[in-house]
This record gives sequence, C-alpha cells and structure tokens, in this order.
Amino acid sequence: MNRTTRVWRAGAVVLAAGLALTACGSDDSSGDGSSSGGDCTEQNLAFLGALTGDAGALGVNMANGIQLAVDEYNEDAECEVGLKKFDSQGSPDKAPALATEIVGDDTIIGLVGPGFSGESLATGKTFFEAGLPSISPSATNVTITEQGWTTWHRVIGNDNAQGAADAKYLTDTVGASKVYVIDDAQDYSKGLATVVKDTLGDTAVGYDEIQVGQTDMSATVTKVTAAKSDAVFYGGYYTEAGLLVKQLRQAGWRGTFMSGDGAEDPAFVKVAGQAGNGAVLSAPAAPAPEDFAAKVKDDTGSEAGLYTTQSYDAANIFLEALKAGNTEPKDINDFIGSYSGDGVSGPISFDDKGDIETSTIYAYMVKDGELDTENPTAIE
Amino acid sequence: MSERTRVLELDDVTLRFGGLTALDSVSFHIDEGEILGMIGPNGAGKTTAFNAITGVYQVTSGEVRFAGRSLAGLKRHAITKLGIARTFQNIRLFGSMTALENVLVGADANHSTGVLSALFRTAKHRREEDDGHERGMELLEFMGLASRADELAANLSYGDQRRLEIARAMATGPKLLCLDEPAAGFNPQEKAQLMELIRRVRDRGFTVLLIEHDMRLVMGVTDRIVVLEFGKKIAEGTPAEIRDNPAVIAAYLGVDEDAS
Amino acid sequence: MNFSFLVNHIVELSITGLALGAIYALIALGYTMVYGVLQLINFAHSEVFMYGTFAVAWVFVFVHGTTSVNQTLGGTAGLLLLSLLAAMAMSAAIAMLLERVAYRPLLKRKAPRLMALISAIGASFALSELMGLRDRVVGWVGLRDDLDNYVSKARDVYTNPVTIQPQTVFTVGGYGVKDVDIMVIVASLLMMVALDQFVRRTRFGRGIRAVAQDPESAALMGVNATRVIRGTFILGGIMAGAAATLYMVKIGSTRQNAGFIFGVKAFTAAVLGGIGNLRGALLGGLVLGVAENYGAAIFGTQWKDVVAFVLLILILLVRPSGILGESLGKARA
Amino acid sequence: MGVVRENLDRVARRYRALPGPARVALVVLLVVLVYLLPLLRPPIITTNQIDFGGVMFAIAAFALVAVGLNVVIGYAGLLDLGYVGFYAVGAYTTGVLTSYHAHWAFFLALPVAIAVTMVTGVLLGWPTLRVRGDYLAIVTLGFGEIIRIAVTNVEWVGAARGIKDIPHPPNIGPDPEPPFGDGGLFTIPSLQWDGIVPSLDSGRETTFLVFGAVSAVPYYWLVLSFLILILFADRLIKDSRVGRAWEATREDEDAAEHMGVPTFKFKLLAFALGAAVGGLSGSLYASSQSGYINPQSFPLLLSILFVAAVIVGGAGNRWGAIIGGTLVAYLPERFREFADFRLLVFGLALMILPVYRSQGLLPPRRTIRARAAAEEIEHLEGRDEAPTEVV
Repeated sequence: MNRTTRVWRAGAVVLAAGLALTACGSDDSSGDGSSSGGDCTEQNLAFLGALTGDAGALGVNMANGIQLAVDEYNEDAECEVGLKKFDSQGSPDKAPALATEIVGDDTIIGLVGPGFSGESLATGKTFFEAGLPSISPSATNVTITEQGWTTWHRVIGNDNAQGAADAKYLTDTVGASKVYVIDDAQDYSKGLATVVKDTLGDTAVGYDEIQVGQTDMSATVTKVTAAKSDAVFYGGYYTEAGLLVKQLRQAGWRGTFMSGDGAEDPAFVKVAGQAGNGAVLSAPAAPAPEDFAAKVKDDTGSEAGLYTTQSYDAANIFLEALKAGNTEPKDINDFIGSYSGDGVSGPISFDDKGDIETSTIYAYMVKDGELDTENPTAIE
Repeated sequence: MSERTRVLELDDVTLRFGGLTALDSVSFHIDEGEILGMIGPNGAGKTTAFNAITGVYQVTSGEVRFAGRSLAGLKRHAITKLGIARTFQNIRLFGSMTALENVLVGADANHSTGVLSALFRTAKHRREEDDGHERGMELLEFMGLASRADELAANLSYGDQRRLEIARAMATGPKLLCLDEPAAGFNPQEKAQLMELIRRVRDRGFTVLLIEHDMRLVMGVTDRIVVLEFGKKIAEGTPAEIRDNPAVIAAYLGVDEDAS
Repeated sequence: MNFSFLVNHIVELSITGLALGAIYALIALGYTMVYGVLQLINFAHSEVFMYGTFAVAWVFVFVHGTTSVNQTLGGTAGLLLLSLLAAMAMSAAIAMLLERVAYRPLLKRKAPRLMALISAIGASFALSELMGLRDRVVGWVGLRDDLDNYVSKARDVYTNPVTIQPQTVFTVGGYGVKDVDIMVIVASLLMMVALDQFVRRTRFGRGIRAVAQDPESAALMGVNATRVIRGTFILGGIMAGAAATLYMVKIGSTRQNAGFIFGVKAFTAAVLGGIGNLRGALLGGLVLGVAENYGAAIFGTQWKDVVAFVLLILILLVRPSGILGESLGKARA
Repeated sequence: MGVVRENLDRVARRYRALPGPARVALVVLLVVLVYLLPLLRPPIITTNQIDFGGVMFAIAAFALVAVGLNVVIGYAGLLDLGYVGFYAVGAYTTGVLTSYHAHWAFFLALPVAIAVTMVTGVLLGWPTLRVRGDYLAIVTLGFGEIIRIAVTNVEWVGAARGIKDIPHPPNIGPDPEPPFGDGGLFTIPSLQWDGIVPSLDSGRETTFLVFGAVSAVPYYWLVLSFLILILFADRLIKDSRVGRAWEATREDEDAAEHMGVPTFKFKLLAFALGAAVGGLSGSLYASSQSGYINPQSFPLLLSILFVAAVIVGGAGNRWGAIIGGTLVAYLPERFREFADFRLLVFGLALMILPVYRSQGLLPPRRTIRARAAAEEIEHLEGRDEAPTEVV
C-alpha cells in the first residue's frame, strides 16, 4: 500500500525552539541497541516508515511487530539486537535523508521497511547502492521490484495479485455484469484500479477519477447511476471510499461496493455509516492469529493491527540470518534470497525480483455497521 | 508667438466619464521655454487635463500633440520617455528609497540597461549608472537637497519631499515639466522660494505647465494662464489680462453664470 | 471529453452543483467582508468553517449518541436547528479570536499587509493542528475518557452519527430533485439575503460600508473602526457556521484539514464574483459550484479544480475586478 | 529584539571597518566553513535521527527557492502563492528530458528546464499580472494547483507514478558499482564529537565526488554553489536600473509609470526571473539523491511555506530569504522529537513573529542604512528625539 501523508507534508516545522514542549510527545528511537556481552558489537535493525502524521497508526502497527520479534530474540541471544525507528511521516521527500542516515549507521544490519510505496521508490537506490538489505512489510506497488534493486524484498503480495483477485471476486462471487471503476489518481490507487479494469474487460462499463481530499462526489455519483452499474470498484483510501459509498447510497444506488486494502480499515465504516453495509474490502493480508495478537498486546501494550504480522515476519528473517552467523550485508542479503519458511502471515519465500512467491488475497465484509476483521474470505 | 516651437498642443479635447463631461472641447498650447499656468475652481478639470496629457486617461475626442506628435494610445511611461514629466498633487515619492534613488528612477527613463548588462556589468551599464548618479546629485544640489541624498524619501520634511518630486521629474529629462499644485501646504515664505525655483527651472531650459490654486503665485511666475471652469476653457491670456477678465472674476467670486 | 453526458444529465449536475456552490458562497462571504474592511486575505477563515463542522458533529453526538443511523431530513430538523446555532456560535467565536489574536495586534502596529497574511497563515496552521491534536489536549486536562466520543482518533475523519437520507421531492427532466439539495440552496439564499439586508439597512451595516469605503473619514464621522472590524469577523463567522451546518447535512464527515479545500474554493468564489461584493460572493459561489460539476462531467472528476481555476483566470481576464466588480459600500454606499 | 538588531549592526560595522584583504579572507573562510558543515557535524546544530547532509541539502534547496521567490515578493511586491508550480515545472522538465522521454545528460537538461520554467512564468504572468495585486495571490495559487493536478493525471509526465531514475550529475572519478562498490576518487570521513572533542567517524563518509544515492553531501555542494552564484546575480541585478524599477513599482506603481518605468514589463521580468530560480531548484531537486519525483512532492502547502520563508526572513532582503529558508527547512528536522507538535508550534510562531518583528527577522538592508543616516543627521543637528521606525 502506498499512502503518503497528503497535506501536512514537507514542511512540518518548528520555528521557535524555545517553546517549552519538550515534555510532550517525544518519540525517540526506542532501541537502546546496547550490547550485553563483552565481545558483542552493537547491532540494530532499522524501521523506516510513518510513525506520525496522517498514516502514523499504520507505522506504529509495523513497529510493534518488529519490536516483538526483537524482544523474543533478545531473550536468549548472546548478543542483543536493538531497533532504531525512523519516522518518514510516509513522505517520499523526507525519506531519502533518513535512508542516508540509516546507511551511514554501521550498526544497522538490515531494514524492515520502507512502509509505503512512494518512500520505497524514493529510497530504493540509496539502500541498493549502499548494499543494505531490506524487507518491506507493506509496500505493494508493482514497479518497486522491477527496478533491479537486488537488496529489496517484500513479504506482501503486490497490487497485481490483488487487482486480479478483486476483479475475479466481482464477476464470480458477486456476479456483477456492469462494474464502474473509480480511483483517486494516486499511484497505488490507479495501479490497483487499472489491474481491476483490465481484468474485467468489457464488464467495466465506466471509469472516473476523483481527487484525494475531495468531499463532494456528486458528479461521480451521477456517472455511476447513469451507467446503471451493479458494482463499483474503488481504488483509494478509506476516507474517500467512505464518502463515495455514502453518497452513492444517498442517491439511491444499490449495487455492490468494493475497494482494496487502502480502504480496509475500521475507519471506512466510521465515514460511511450505515451506507457501508455490504461493502467488500480486499487486502493481501490475513488477520493476526489470536495467540499472536495476545503476544503483541503483552509485549508492546498495543493491539496488533494491519501489517503487524508481516513486520514481525520480516524482522524474524533478519534475526534468523544473524542466528545463522551472518553479519556482513552481502551474506545477510544472500540468506534472505534463499530464505524459505512459514511466518505468522503465511508461507514466505522470495522470487528473484524480491517479491513474495505465494500470497493470498482476502475479502473482508462490512456487516451491521462494522468491518469484520476476524473472518475474511480467501479469494482463490 | 508663432515663431516659437509649440511643445504641447491640446486640440479640441473632450473627455467623458459615463455621462459626465470632464473636459469639453478644450484647446490650448504651450510654447517652448514658457511657463503656462492652469487655474480654475475645484472640479474645473485641471487635474483631468493634466491626466489627459500624461496618459492616465485617453481622450474621448480631439487630440493631444506633443512636439507635433499625437499622444493617442501611448502608455504613460512612453509619454514620459517622449519628454513629459509630472509631479503629483498629493506627494507620491517612493518612500522606502533614498532621495538619490528616487531621482535615479527618474534618470533611468533615459537608460536601457537590462538584466544581462547588469549581470555582466557592461560598459554601457557603468556609463549609465555614472551618468545617473552625476545627474541625480546635480539635481539634488540644484534643489538644495544634496545633504539629504541618502535619507529615505519618507523621512524628508514636507517641503523637501515637494522639492524632491520636482527633482525626480526633472531627472527624466523632460521638455515639458508638469507641476500639479506644487505649493499646496506651503507658507508664504516657502511659496516665494518656490516661485524663484520655478523660474530657475525654466531658465535651465524646461517648459513648465503649472496647476496652482494660489493666485498670487500663478500671477507672479507664469507667462500665460489658461482658465478652466466646468471642463471648459473660459479664458486665456497673460496674467494681467486674466486678472481683468470678467468671466474669471465671476468664476472665482462664485457669481452665478446667468447673472454675468 | 463527454459532452453528451453533460447534456443528458444537466439537471442533476446543475442542482448538485448549485448546492455545493451555495456552501462555497456562504464561506466566501467571510473572505469578502473582511477583505472589504481590511483589504486583507483572511487566510484562516477556512478554519473558522472547519470548527463549525465539528460543532455540528458534536451536537449530534451529544444529543443522539454515537450509534450510526439513517434519518430523513425532516426527522432531524430539530437537531439540525440546534447544531446550526452551535456551529454559528463556534465559528463566530473562532473568528472573533482570530481578529483579536492574529489581526488586531498587527493593525495596531501598522505592520505591512504581507505580515498580516503570514500571521493568518500561522493561525490557520495552529487552529487546524489544534483540532488534529484534540485527543492530546483533552488527555492533558484529564478528560480523555469522558470526552472520548468527541475526541475520537483526532486525525481521522470524524463523522456525524446521523446520516441524512435524501428524499425525492419532485422530478425535473427525469431527475428526482432531493430535499437536501433544495434545503441547502434555499437556506443559504436566505442567509445571504438576511446579511445583505443587514448590511444595507442597519446602523452597523452602514458602519461596515463606511469603513470599507474610507476608514479615515469613517473614523472622523464617529464610526468605531475596531468594533466594526470585530463585527465583520463575527458576521463572517456566523455565515461560515451556517455553511458548516449545510456541509454536514450534505457530506456528513469532517476532519482537521477539511477547511483547506473549501477555503481555497470559497476564496476563489469571492474573487470570481468581485471581492468585497456580497452579491458577487453569492454569484461567484454558485457559478463555481456549477462549473465544477460540468467540468467534472466533461473532463472527469479529477479535473474539477482545474476547471475552477481556469474559469477564474478567464473571468479575471475579461473582467479584472470579478463578475460584479468590487464593492462593499463603494458602488452603492 | 532591539538587542539582536544592535548586535547585528555592530557586527556589520566592524566588518566594514576591516581592510579589504581581511574582508575577503573572512568571507572565504566563512564560505569554506559552510561547505564543510555537513562533514564537520558540529555538536548541537547537527541533527540526530536524520542525515545531516540530507538536511543541509534541503536547507540549501529551500534557501535557493526563497532567494528566487524574494525577487517576486520582496523586490517586485507580487504575492505569489503558487511558486511550487515553477518548482514542479523545473523538476518535471528535467525528469522528462533525462529519463522519461529522452536520456539527456543532467547538465544539458538543466538550462532547458530553466528556460522552460521562465517561459511558463511569462505565459502565466502575461495575462495575470494585469489584474490587481491581491487577485494575483489567488490566481497564482490556482496555477500551482493546476500544475499539480495536471502532473497527477497526465500520462505523458508519468501521472501519479511520477518519474524515476532521473540521472544524477556526472561523477568525478570512477563510477560506483552497486550494491557493493563505492567508486569515486577517495572518501572523506566526517567528524564525530564527544562533547567538544572531535574525532574521525569512519562509518560516515562521503565519496569524492560521486553523485550517488548514498551520500547527500555532493548534492549539497552543488546546490550551495548554485546558491552562491544566484546570490551574486541577485545582487548585481538589484543594484541596477532593474532593481530600482522593481522597488519603485512596489512602492507606487502609478508614480513609477509616470517616471518612465514600464511597470508591466518589469513585473513580468521579476516573475520570469523568479520562475527561473524556481525551475533551477526544481531541476536540482529532481536529479538529487533519490532521482525520483512524483506529484505529491509539490503540494500547495509547499508554496505557502516558501512564502513564509521569504516573509519571515524579511521580504526584500536576500539574506533574510536565506535565513527564512534555512529556518523553515532546518528546524523541523532538528526538533524531530516534537513529532506531532511541529506544525502547531510552527503556526504559533508564525502568528507571534509579525507582532514582534513586523518587518521580518532581517528587514531589507536599506532600512539599516537609512537608520544609520538618520542617526548621523540627528547627531549633526543635535536633536535627540528617537528616530521613527522606517516604512
């Protein structure tokens, strides 16, 4: 998924240093990364993603998963591993300087991240040229793994897989014959919507784009109802998705509304209200198993959320590489390339581009004013 | 009179705003080296005539000619470059610039350095800068403002600001200098100095068009006077002739026109 | 490009466009009035509107609770009236605060106008961020649990629990006109007429016009400019509060940066109509709303803002001071 | 606040009192220091958590933009709320020419990008500079949005995907061979500080002179060099007929027109020159470390921050613009620990600043000089009333 903070981007700025805010909201890198034994050199994992800003919640989900893996490892490790967190606010403009900081830090042996596709594209070269292996838990844009960055991996299915599955779901399970495809012109959204549209072929009867931040959808609603479509696929994020389905229902439209992982969030229902009922939201991720969720809660004090399992798995691959005695970036990278195992999120192995080999797409339903995050259906 | 060169000629000039006729078939001319006064009660159209000459308004009909050339359709800055400069009734200096810089802006009307010659400090640029400074300082000197050259225009005293405006206008190198109530707000002593100054300006070879309220000043300094009322020219002549003109007296004493 | 679509659905596109434009127009009034008296772009007016939308949502949560339901317009009439008052009060209070904190100190010091713009931009950031951090603020005060329904996840979209389900009132050209759209258009027209009359007929309105025309002579004639300016901000705030209520009726969700886009659009509307001109703001808003919808129909919805701005540039080329020209007291004082 | 001003004046006076060669030496020393800053990593001002070189690059880029926008806002008095549009045009022209549709070398694309941006400035300015000042604000804001929406939706410039693989400036020495070969002539380590004791940090080094993705320092040097060039150019233009014409136009457009200044032409010139600098910065940004641009890099908010940088620093003063740009780019990175509160504090600071410094942090030099002149005159005349604030 490829969310970037939209409005409060580049220049979140403090002008007055002297203002007494030191007490509040400090979010330093929590990893003390201290070595316990005598001949241990300091070693850290890094996380790069949004910890604050509009998408901050997702980054926190990821950081929690990594933290759990690191804590479990440290329980019986000879040399402890720390975690350094770098807050990009999801912005592709902030990320390069953070990436430089990461590659300039010799104690960092691997990166879990970057969180989103935009920042992945902006930093991929830096990590590649510096030879730092990375595993992203959540960046799904197809083009990232087409860059030839041999140090870049992800443990999540890309948008091609999801788009094809979504289109199949609409025609086979829903039985739609006229689908209207809409997106918000963002990279992620358009990529996903285009795959859906192309897979649908003639079944896609119309296409429109809205803008992120737009609230009045009346022109789009007119288009959908005029096309007499029986389903809408929306590529984008939950805010606009919620507003769109609400205004469609207000106009009396009765078809099936479907969207992708950008909208797969409880907040979708909050925005849509009762209008969200019956909506189908897909995601390339299954919910966290119960015992895992309990461990996360136990360890970090927070609930497991979207991408927590993937982050946990990604961190564990690095930690297993360490256990196997790899300390040089090149060795670690080779280890990841040939890795194969069962993570909490499913079976993991990488193809030669760095994409995960097998991924399952799940459809989550909205029922009775709630997003059922527990019981998704796997789309075959 | 006809052997002298006509600097400016207004030929049957009419100017209307909507239904209002601000200038009604006004004709007069100014000869080289002359000081022409323009008087009239408030709202008579003096400033309007001024604005028609300097290109603020385009005339509705008739023609304004400068050195034989029609000014129709010319932009204000182009008219300035042709050789008409003006001052303003309510002082309009560039307050955040120094006195010298104000004059330099005027002098720049004759210059043409652009970005490139400024960037490469070409010979032309240097020549023009030197020329501007020289001429500017000379004019400030002439106005008695040399010691104030580096002071901000906004910080000058009222009288100095009036004088600086005249210097700035002279710096554009005009043939015709139009002064719009230069004595407004002056005390009698300052007015006397101003009269002297205007004469000296003329002696430097400028032709002067003077709008003024103060009759004594106008009578004392001008060669000829044009009187406007309600947008019409009601009289023209030497100060002595104007002083005795019944129409002018009526206009100034506010006698009802029908009665006269 | 899809002109036949526009032609076939022109009624629907016009009416929904008018409803959106009516909201723009109400916000535009705030820009236009402040500009009229101060010649300042009140950049923070968008936040005045945004706080109003939250007031509406909070009133609903307070009275109705958080369970989300669908309701008809008629069924929520009482609540809407209540929230209208709350939104007006909230927006007026924020506008007043702005005047007091971000403008008056600068006017007193005769700061350059650009500096006042910076102050307004700062106020806009601060107000918007404050709303985005309200959970923290409430947490410091120790009220987090009591106020959770109002605080929620502060940066997320905050939604009115009651979704208003529009009813078709009558049909024109095959399109069922919805009660919500009629209500939005009529309500904003009423507000606008009321304001117009207020400015024309009352003593205070004459004060506004006098200050707009010439602050110095107004002061000589005994008009208290400070009071007039404050009053102008409050009036603008009240109108923004009304806009906020209508916005919540139509859209139903808001967030801490919801004001931004509407603020830009409303300011565009104000300039389009002729800034400083109340009727111009109305006309500008309506034209903008309809043009956006037409543009979205022809070129695709993503080009809607481009259509709006291109229209603005074109109109300014033909009429450099807006459709109706500038006046707040100037032309018809 | 008065104390700050007095001290600044005192420093300026002392500097002017130095003999010529000493002045030159001092300036050279200062410039070298500024170049070396990201390697010296002086304590306190060095950012932690984020690469200092990258931050210095951002600062230099912001300062460059601010200097360009200062021509438009500070000199000519035109409020431009859509400057990010020019920045985007520069960046996208570079992207299209070097990667997306052709494969020009960066230094070939750079002048074209500047020229294209300049033409864009003229095309935008031609119709809009005729409308009155305040309307210009909304029209330019609209222009910035039009550019952003256009690049988001037009497939020809990559739409939402943006443009990748924009080539970097040419390296000196052998090219690097990623992922595990450095290239370049030699590496320069940076310093690390233990309190006030410096030592060499071998882990953090920059390869001379490789414009790669690993170190931001070479890009910083490049932008800084352009910044210095632009500063010289800015000064030469400002101290000429052109600069005077801008100032006169800003002060009183009608009067300027009557003094023979073709104001429209000069406003258009300011617009075009400002745009050119915006295009230059955009082009440099496009070819920087990540070599990747997408439409989200050019939001409206960025325009507003640019304007804030210029005005906070003191509109009309090029050093003020640099200080404003520096603050706006640097402080949020230095104080990353404020996290969510950054924008709130920024907003409050913007509100407070105008009250205490209504001319910005560094008002135009002229007022300082004029104040000195006023003091002198007072001294001569033996008056001792306080001079009134200028402007």
